[in-house]
Amino acid sequence: MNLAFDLLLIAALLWSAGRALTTPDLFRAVVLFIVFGLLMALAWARLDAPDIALAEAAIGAGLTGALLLDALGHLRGPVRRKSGLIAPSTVMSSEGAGPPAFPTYFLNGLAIVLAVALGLALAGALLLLPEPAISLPREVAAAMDASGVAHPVTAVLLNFRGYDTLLEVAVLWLALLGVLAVAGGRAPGRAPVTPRSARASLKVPRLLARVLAPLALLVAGYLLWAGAHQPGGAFQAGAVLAAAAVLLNLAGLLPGGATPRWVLRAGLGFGLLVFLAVAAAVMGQGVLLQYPPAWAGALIMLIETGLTLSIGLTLAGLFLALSGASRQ
Amino acid sequence: MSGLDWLSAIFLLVGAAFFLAGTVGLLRFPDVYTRLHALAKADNLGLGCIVIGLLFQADSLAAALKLVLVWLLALAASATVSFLVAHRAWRRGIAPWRADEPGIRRHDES
Amino acid sequence: MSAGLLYALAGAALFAFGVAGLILRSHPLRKILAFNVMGSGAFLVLVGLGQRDGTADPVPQAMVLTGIVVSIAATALALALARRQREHGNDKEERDA
Amino acid sequence: MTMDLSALNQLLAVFLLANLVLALWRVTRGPTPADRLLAALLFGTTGVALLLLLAHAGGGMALVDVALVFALLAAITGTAFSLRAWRREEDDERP
Repeated sequence: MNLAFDLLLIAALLWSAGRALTTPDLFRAVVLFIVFGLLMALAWARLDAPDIALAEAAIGAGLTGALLLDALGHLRGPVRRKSGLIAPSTVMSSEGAGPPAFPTYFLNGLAIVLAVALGLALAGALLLLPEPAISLPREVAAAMDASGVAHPVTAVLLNFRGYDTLLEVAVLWLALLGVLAVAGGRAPGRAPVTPRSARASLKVPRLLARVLAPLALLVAGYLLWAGAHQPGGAFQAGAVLAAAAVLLNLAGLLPGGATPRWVLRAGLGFGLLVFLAVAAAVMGQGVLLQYPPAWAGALIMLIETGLTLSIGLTLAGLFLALSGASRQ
Repeated sequence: MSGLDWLSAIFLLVGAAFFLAGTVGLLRFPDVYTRLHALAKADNLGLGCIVIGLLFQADSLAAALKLVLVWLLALAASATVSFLVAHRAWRRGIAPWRADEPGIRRHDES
Repeated sequence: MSAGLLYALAGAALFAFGVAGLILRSHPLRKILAFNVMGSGAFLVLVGLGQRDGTADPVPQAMVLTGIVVSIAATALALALARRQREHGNDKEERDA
Repeated sequence: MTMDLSALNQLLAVFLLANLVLALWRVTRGPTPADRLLAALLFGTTGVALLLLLAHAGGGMALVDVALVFALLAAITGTAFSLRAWRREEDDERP
């Protein structure tokens, strides 16, 4: 029965990804990709990886769809010319392809052949790989007592490989800086433009956002607390927080914009700064981010709280910066 | 299996039947409004039945309350999105399908 | 064959899909989708291969968890760049398509 | 929980996944963008039920949390679609 589930799910994954890349319609491609992301969350659930399933569900349901659908409005259809002439866009989206010339056919065929060869080589490598000499799960289980938490994935993220996570949060922060730099230079904190016809229908999502945003805060707090002993933690909690901000923005209750106020900027850096401060404070141990065992639990909780705030603000900022900019 | 287990199994099976009905509706109904109806009503009823079925299997009161919360959230989401999509479709001038008019998608109901 | 290995093989196929899509499709949004499919394939290989003997492995799971968050950030950055390119009236993509 | 119920949960999870995959046919079929999006909304109901069943079929109670996140955020994609993506400027000028 498990095998039937896995095969069906894998078939659906391959189909949705393949169609998302081949279908001529951009909107259909985006919807298929959203479906693909949500199917991935089910795959993680089946792969005994509830932590990843939580993150993928929060990002797939709360961020990817909103980000791509919002971008679609700006990226589809014919390019706007300086003259203001816009070709009629009766279709939702199209890439408008004419019949390609012969060399294109040849090169496309070559690319497909190479991709198939790559896939087969990867699959072969996976099947031929020898058994690993070191069992990582056993190593992790042996060191769990000294980690300060009871959930192995959190122990790996914030203790055994804490430096990876530190750098990763910095990368996330850099991505937001990039988005702000690219989307910036527009009116600060402008409320999203709401066309007249949409105003009446906004009442319902507004009510929903007012109910769900506090609940999302609660769920994020729960996931943060849960991370110490069961699946959950800063990344999942941050993603849920960001999704709440996305919903508030969609309902017109939270302005978008590419120039965050200083309080927000402080919040964006807070998690990284707390992480760095803890890293500097425990430098005396001789190894990067090696916590004193007695303090490990408390320090990890402190870092995770800061990270939840920063990851939530950063992910929300990625959407808000793009959402507030250039509605016209 | 005990009495409670049987009750749980019955609710789960009824829930699955509603999901099947919702899927059939989504595939067979003639326009976007009726398909929304199938999705929002049958599937949420199915989810409700599955939640009730699983309540009999819950280990604790907290676990049971969480299941009920999941159902309520799904209901709120479905209601909102169904309204928004139907409202938008209506605004864009998509006419509801009628049985007495030879609609362009009439062949779909056979 | 364990479920882990099965999903790892699916990941290899997804990675190949993504590479093909990245090369063959010209629209920037499509390239972003293809890049994400590649990423998901790599994540499935990492986690699936790590638990081909059937036991959950927290190390690749933690890596992939951070990887997912980074990939959504990269996606947002790519979307911002694509929009900027489009707003500045670069109609090269039309000729390419 | 007895063995029989766990097996039933698992069986129904496969059944719901089959339902989900069948409904995905709507994504390719359309015809309107709303029809395509409906299939994505299925994850708010069928996907949630599927995860709850998997959790009670030996998948671990953490999957209930995944279902909770799915249900909590299920409205976002549909809202973004109807308020942001599915609009043309000329439609919005009508009273």
